[in-house]
Formats: sequence, structure tokens, C-alpha cells
Amino acid sequence: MTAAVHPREILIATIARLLEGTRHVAVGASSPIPAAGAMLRRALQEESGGAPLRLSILGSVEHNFFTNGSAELFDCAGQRRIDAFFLGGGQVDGQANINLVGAGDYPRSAPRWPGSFGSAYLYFVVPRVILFREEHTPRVFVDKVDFVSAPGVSSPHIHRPGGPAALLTGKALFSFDKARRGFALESLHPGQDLAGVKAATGFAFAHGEAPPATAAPGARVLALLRGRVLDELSETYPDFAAQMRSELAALDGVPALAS
Amino acid sequence: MTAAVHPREILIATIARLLEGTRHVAVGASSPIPAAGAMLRRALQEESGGAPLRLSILGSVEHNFFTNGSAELFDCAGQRRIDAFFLGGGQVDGQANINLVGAGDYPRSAPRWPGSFGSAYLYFVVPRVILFREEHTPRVFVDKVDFVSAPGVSSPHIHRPGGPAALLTGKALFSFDKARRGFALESLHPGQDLAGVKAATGFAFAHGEAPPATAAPGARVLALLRGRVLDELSETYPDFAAQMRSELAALDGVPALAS
Amino acid sequence: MQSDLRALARRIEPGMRIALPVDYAGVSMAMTGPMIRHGAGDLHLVCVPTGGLQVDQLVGAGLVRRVETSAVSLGEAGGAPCFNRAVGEGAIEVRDATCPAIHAGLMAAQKGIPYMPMRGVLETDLLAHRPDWRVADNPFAEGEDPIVLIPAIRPDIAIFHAPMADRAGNVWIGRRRELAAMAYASAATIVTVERIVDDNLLGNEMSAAGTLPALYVEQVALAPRGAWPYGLWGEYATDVGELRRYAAAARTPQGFGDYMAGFLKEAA
Amino acid sequence: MQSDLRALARRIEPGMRIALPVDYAGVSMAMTGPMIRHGAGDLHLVCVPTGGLQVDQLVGAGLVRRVETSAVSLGEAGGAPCFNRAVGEGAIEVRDATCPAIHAGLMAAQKGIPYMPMRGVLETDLLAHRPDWRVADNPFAEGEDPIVLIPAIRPDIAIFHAPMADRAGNVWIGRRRELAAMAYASAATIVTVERIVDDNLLGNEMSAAGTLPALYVEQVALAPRGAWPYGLWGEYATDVGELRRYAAAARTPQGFGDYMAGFLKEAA
Repeated sequence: MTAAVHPREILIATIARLLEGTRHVAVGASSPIPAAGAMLRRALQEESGGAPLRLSILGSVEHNFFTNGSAELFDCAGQRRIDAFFLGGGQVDGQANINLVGAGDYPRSAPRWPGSFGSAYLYFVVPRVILFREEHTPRVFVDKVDFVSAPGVSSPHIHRPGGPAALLTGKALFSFDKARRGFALESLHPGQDLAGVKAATGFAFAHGEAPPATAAPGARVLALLRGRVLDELSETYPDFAAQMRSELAALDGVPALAS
Repeated sequence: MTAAVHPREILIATIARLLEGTRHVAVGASSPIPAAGAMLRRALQEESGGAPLRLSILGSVEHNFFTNGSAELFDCAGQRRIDAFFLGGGQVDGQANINLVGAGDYPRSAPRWPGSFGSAYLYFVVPRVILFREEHTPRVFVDKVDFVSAPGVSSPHIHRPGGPAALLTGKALFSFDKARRGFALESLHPGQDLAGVKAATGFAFAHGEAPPATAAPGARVLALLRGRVLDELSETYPDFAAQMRSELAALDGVPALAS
Repeated sequence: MQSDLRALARRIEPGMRIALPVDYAGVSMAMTGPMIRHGAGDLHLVCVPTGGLQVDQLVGAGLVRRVETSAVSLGEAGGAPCFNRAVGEGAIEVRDATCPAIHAGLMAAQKGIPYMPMRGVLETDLLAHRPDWRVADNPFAEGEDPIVLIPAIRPDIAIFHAPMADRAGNVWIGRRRELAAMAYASAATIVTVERIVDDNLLGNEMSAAGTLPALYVEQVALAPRGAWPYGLWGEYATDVGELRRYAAAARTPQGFGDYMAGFLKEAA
Repeated sequence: MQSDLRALARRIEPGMRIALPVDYAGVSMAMTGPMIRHGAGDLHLVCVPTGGLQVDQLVGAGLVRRVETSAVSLGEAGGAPCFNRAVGEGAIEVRDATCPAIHAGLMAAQKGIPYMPMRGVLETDLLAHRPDWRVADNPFAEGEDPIVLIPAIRPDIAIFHAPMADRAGNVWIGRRRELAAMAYASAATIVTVERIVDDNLLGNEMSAAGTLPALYVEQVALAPRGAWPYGLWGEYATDVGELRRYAAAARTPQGFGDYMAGFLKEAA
């Protein structure tokens, strides 16, 4: 019998899988799900006696390993000391271009979003960039972004050791094929179907005839996630952790896990 | 009646005069005479209610205003925050080129001196560089240096806000004429004559028919120098200050000053 | 205390380039009111490397001509209402950047060099809209290797808030070294602090390690809780409720005006 | 303790590029003996930005192929005897630099860029003998404006001595930030320390401000008075008498050998 799993637990466990083999993962300031995924990966690597995972959460005091101001993250990435990072975007298109600046005609964008932050650099130099956006709608996943904050692929003569590895949304997981410059559907989260995902996505993507379901975390992973990871998470994201806890308590099957 | 003055007091007082109007002076690690000159200038500016003088002595703890490692001096100079600096050299030539690397054919110089340190940069960016070398011999002051650690003058298209302002030796004070690319004798220290200085100098220099004597410090300046400045100096250069004190005690006229 | 802050604000002249820190590094919110009262406008703000409440309020007060930034937002409290409105109306010029480009421009100023190369940025719309950035071939590469060159950013004044200063004007910035970078790059730096201490901060190696020397600091003024409603690392947390209250009020110019009237009255 | 130092020395492979700090910043003299016993030669030393006793001893022991430096000397104790002898004999290659060029090369590595521009250096014999340095026109200038480009310096290993480390491998470097710069630029960093403390150095803002995070540190070993005969800032002064004793002994290869035999015996 499978325990009931919260949809965000699927996301967190998927992120942990995508981070396999990394040594140092950096996470933006308000990114509790990527942070939880990295914490889960760290716990799994520790349990299996693998290489220790270092997790830098920007703006956190607990998880701040930097002492050289806000430039250090970028320096560290330029030194190839950061293996994975997360980016989102107000718009993401089928070539993995991301737009963090605004919709419509620049510069008088409407809406205007905050801005590109470090994306125009980190997307180039961090080997494994995971695009993460829970909202999966044609408004976010567009055919062509209105403003390229950071391109998914660069011309061949451009120095680019990094780039997109995967796109994870609230509905599905995609991989990115750099040669073909496009996404391929890897799996559908529980309750999603191909037609629905196609309708929610403004760009075309490769896919099999019957895409598999995104793997749900097993009992061992769930126990780690609901125990140690939520404890760690509540230090940095107390509101998010509390909300997860209360939603988990409402799920069927959770008591079964505790038995 | 003039009090007896130590030859090094002439040098220190001359340096203090050359530093008039500066706000921030940096001095190398083992340069007690330039440091004393800067301390004297600071004391004089304080007494007269002028702008405060900041003095950075490299390697000193007392006079270290830097907190960003050994690069900060150069950054600070690049920001135009250092008005004056001192350079010496194993060789100095008539165009104010300096050689800190070695005599003879590079790279197998014999003798080999320590190296160029920061001269190849600071000589370009610090507005008032004072060349200081006590030993005044044809071995030091040559017609053409064997190796240019830093050039006295640069081609017109080269960005060069800084450069040599004066050359002070144990025998004389010279100014530097950038347009003419040469030194001019300003004054002879007590006991020196033009013929002797010419014989001791391996390059030609401009001079008047009867060069004046380098001004000896007056009673007020001497009192500051022998009091406050020697006290300050002994924090950073205890051996030098103690030696000065004992040599001063042996001079005639010193007791007269104390009366 | 308010008179000290007003004296600091008088250093600002119309058209100046002002460097302001990221929201978590030490924003001198205490200076925002005095700056608005002082009224020097036409400012070019440089956000190091992103902006928030202070930028939004200065834009809302009409003092800003241009914002050079990698982002402006109120963080958890959402978008920056006055900034976004001004962008939509074309009332300000935004020089969109990316965080390491801002750091690179300041570093060039710190080093006294005209520009810094940086990786990334190629084939972005950021680059397309920054004619002041250049692309050159890396002369050390065997083949073609374009690289972006970011010109030095030399602000007229850097303004930030820190936990403490000593009587000589040395300021303790801890590990927030972007504050030092701002100061190195700027012609002048003015600082508000939680407290002024009697000990020389350069007097022992432990505190010296986190100290910006007075050499770079033109003026210091006392302003307890001077980052509020932002927090100050090691001192107090951000007042997210107040940020949300502002975000809600500033959704309209009228609401912004009402909020600021109260704010400026308190600061008078 | 000596076995720890020997383990650190084993990280060094023949031909590696090794970064070493200036004499007053924290030289790990404790590593000199183990490095000589380990014997990996053909080293390329990078002095940050100048070298002294450690460089002289490694050159004297025949482990060095090339020294990249702005100067080498024993300070008050005079010239560096083995270094000067090796230069005169053509036994080592010297890449003469100037201090800010070394810093620029390390900064380029820190930033992940291929080079840094720097002012000065033009029309010097330094530049004439550094074919690895380039001159390019500043593209931001109106007219001709040549500027020197210094390529990134990426050492294989940085080695230094510091007052303390914690159990997680964080190292307190105080305001000697060139030690951090060396570590950022180097593939690996090994550190000897006066003491290892139980408290987390990143656990409070005061000590964190002067801390090089463990992220950059591969190994730490205990070596009390590990900078001797050099001093360590805030800890102990340089033993100038010992430097002079060395300077006198090392005037001849025989004298150097005798001095080092005693030195290596002590360190065994």
C-alpha cells in the first residue's frame, strides 16, 4: 500500500533526485521547495555515506557560508564551486529562455517584474541549472519570452559551461536537450495527463506516447522528508514548514507512516 | 644662533616640506625617514589647524588603516585616495626611471635586488611620488638604468596621473621636470658643493650657478621633530628612533634647544 | 539626531549618482525621510545589486531620474509599487543589469580601472539595451571568445546603515563586504549606525576584520533602528507587516502620499 | 602533529603551481620542512605578492622551477641568498611582476574571468619580459588608451598559516584578505593554524567577518608557532635574529645545507 503523498513532496523528492551527485547547491532567498529538495538530497547522501552536500541559502543566516558580501555567490559560481542552482521566471519559453523583467514591450513592461537578478550570469556558469516554477500555465510557459533575461542556449563560440538541466513545474518534469534546443517531457505528476499539460504549455515539447508518472517518494525518503528535512526547513522558512506540516496532517495515510 | 642639526633632520624636514598640502601619505614598510617626514608634516598641519593628514605605514599595526589585505593600498591609490608615496631603487637614472630588479643583464642580474614591488603601478597613479635614496653615488644614480621597474615619464597617450615630484638624497634635493624629462638641482645639503654632487651623480641635471643650501629646520620644527615625531616614530621604528636619539644627544646645541 | 540626518542629506545634490545596498545588507531607511525633505532630485540610483523599499519611496517622491539595478521588489511583500508604476508610465529610466555586473562595475571603480570583463550576459536583452556595455574578444583565447566589458560605476555618494561606528569614523560592516565595495567605488560615503562606540574598531584584529576604515567615510550619524522596517543582520529582523502595509498603501499614488505623510511627520 | 603536516605535504605534486603569502600575512613555515622532505619538485611558486624565507628555502632545496613574484627578500635580514644565487646561475626562471599585477591575476581567477585590466606597467622592462601579459586599447576611451591585461593566475594549491580554525574547517584570517583571495583563486587550499577552536567561527557576525569559509579549505593542520621565524599578526613577532642567522648561513650552498639539516632534523 502506498502512503498518501502531498503534491509538494513529489516536487521536493524530484528535486532531490535531480541534485544527485552534486557537492554544493545554492538556493535563492525565497525558494523553500528547492531548499527542501537540497536538504533532502543532503540527508540522503549522508545516510548512504556519500560525499557531503553543502547547501548555501542566500539571505539565510543558518545556511550562509559566505563572508565576502553578496558578490561571493557569483565569484564562487565563476570558480566552478557551485554545481547546481535554481531559476524561475515570469516567462519561460521552449528554448529555455527566461524572462524575469516583464511582459510586453520593454522598457515600459506591463506587468514589470522585479528584474533579472543574477540569472544572466548564473545560467551561463552553473553546470546544472534547474528551472522551477509551480504555476504551469500558458501565461508562464510561452512560445517566446518578451525579454531574454538569460538565454537557454548560446551560440557555439560563446563560453558557456553551464545551462538548463531540467524544468520542474506543478504538473510535470521536463529535461532539456541542448542540441535540439527544446524540452522533452520526462514524467507527469500524479493526476496530470498529456493533453492537459500540452494545453497548459505555450511551447511545443518532445514526449513519448504514454509518459510515465513522476516517481513518488518511497517510505524511507518520506520519513526523512517529514522528519529531518521539515525540521531543518523550519529554521529558514518557518511559515512554509508550518503550512506543510498542517497540510500533511490533513492527508490520509500520514498516521500510517508514523506507525 | 642656529642649533646644530643632524643630517637626517634635514632630510626629514625636507620631506615634510615636500608633503605640504597632502591628505593621505603612504610609506613603505622599512622607510623610517619618509615616515618621520610624514609624521612631522602631520604634526605641523595639526598645529596650524590645517587639514588632517592620514599616514599609512605598510606592515605597521599602529598605522595600518587598511582592512582588505595587501591589495588595498593599490586599490586606494587607484581611487586617487593617496596623494604621496616614496620610491627608491638600486638604480635611478636622469629620466627618473627606477630599477629595483638588478644590475647587469636581465634575467641573470648581478646583483639581483628584491624586485619591483608595487612601483610599476604606484609610480603611475600616485600624484606626488618622492624618490628617496640616502646613498648618493654614481653606482645608484646612473645615466640609464639596466632594468626599468617603473619609468619616470610615459608616452603622451598613456594614462598617467602620477609620477615623480622630487628626488631627495643624502647630498641634495632635486625637482623633476616632466616636460624636459630631467632633474633640476634645487638645493645642496649642508657641507655639499656642486662639484661634489656632480661627481657623485651619473646623470646630467639642470642647476643654477650657485645652488642654495637645503633649508635647515627652524626651532619650532626641530622641537616637534625631536619631541612628538620621535615619540611616534619609536612605536613603529624603535631601533631607528633610539639611534636618532643617541646621535642627537651627541650633537652640540641640542641642550640649548631644550632651554 | 534628526538634525544630524538632515545634515547628511544636504550632501546630496541634484543629479548625483547614489549607491544604495540590497535590503538585507543594511539599508539606511533613516535617511529616506531626510532625503525626501531635502528634495535634491534627478537622482541616478545604483542598487547594489538590487533595490527595495528605499528605492520605491524615492521614486514615489519624484526624486529619481534613473535606476541602475538587477531587480527592485519588496521581497515577501511583493512588487515595488511606485517603481513599477513609474516604469509603466515611462517616468524613470531603468538600466536593467544583472547582479554580478553591478559588482563588476563597482570593482572596476575600486581598482581604478576603466572596466571589468565578465562572463555570461551575451545574447540577452539586457545587453541589447545597455549600449554602455561593450563586447570584446578575449585576447588570451586561441579562437573566438567574446566577453562582456562592464564600465566602472563611480557613484558620487554611497549611503548605508551599519551596527556601529567608532569616534574616529571607522564603521563595522561585518561580513557585508558589498558595503565596503560601495564605499571604495564612491567619491563619498555617508553612514547611519545603531550606536557609536568608544573603542577604536581598528584597535584589535577581531573587530578590525569587519571594519570599513574612516578613510572612506565622510560622515556618520546615529540612527537607532535606522534600517526599519528592514532588519539589520545580527541586530533585528525585518518588519514584514510594515512592508506589507506600505505595499498595500502604495498601490495608488494617493495611498503612497498618505503613507509618506505619516512617515515624514514621524521623522520630523 | 608532524604526521599531519606530512599528510598535507603529500598533496603537492611535481610541477604544481603553489601560492604562498607575503611574509607578514601568515607564512606556513611549518610546512617548509615537510614540503622539502616530501620532495615534489619542479614547482611554480606564486608569491602573493612577494616572497621571503620560505621561497628561499624551497629554491635552495632545489624544488623550484619558476618563481612568479613582485620581490623576494628577507626584509631586515637582507637579500634572499638562495634565490639570488639561483637567479645568477640561471637555475630558476623568475617571472618578475609588480604587486597589483599578482593581485589582479588572482582576482581574475576569483571572478572566473580570463584576465583583469590594470593601470601602470606600460613601457617597463617588466612588461617587456612578460609575453603572457597583453596590452589592449581601452574600448571605453575616446582616443588611444592602452591598458595592460593580466591573465588569471589559478594556483593548484594555496598554503598559509593562520591563528585559528574551527572543527568544520573554517579558518580565521582577520583582515588579511589576501589569504582569502589566494584561496578563492586556487583549486585547493591547505592551512596550518596556531589552534583549533570548538566554536563555529561562522556562528557569530564578529568572528564570521574575518573567516575564510571551509568551502575553500581542503585541509587544516595544527602547527603552534607555525609561522616561525616569521611572526603572525596579533600573535607573535618576527624572530629577526633567526632570519639573520639564516641569511648568514645561506650565503653559501654548504652553509644553507648545514642550516637546513638542523632545521629538518628538528621538524622530523
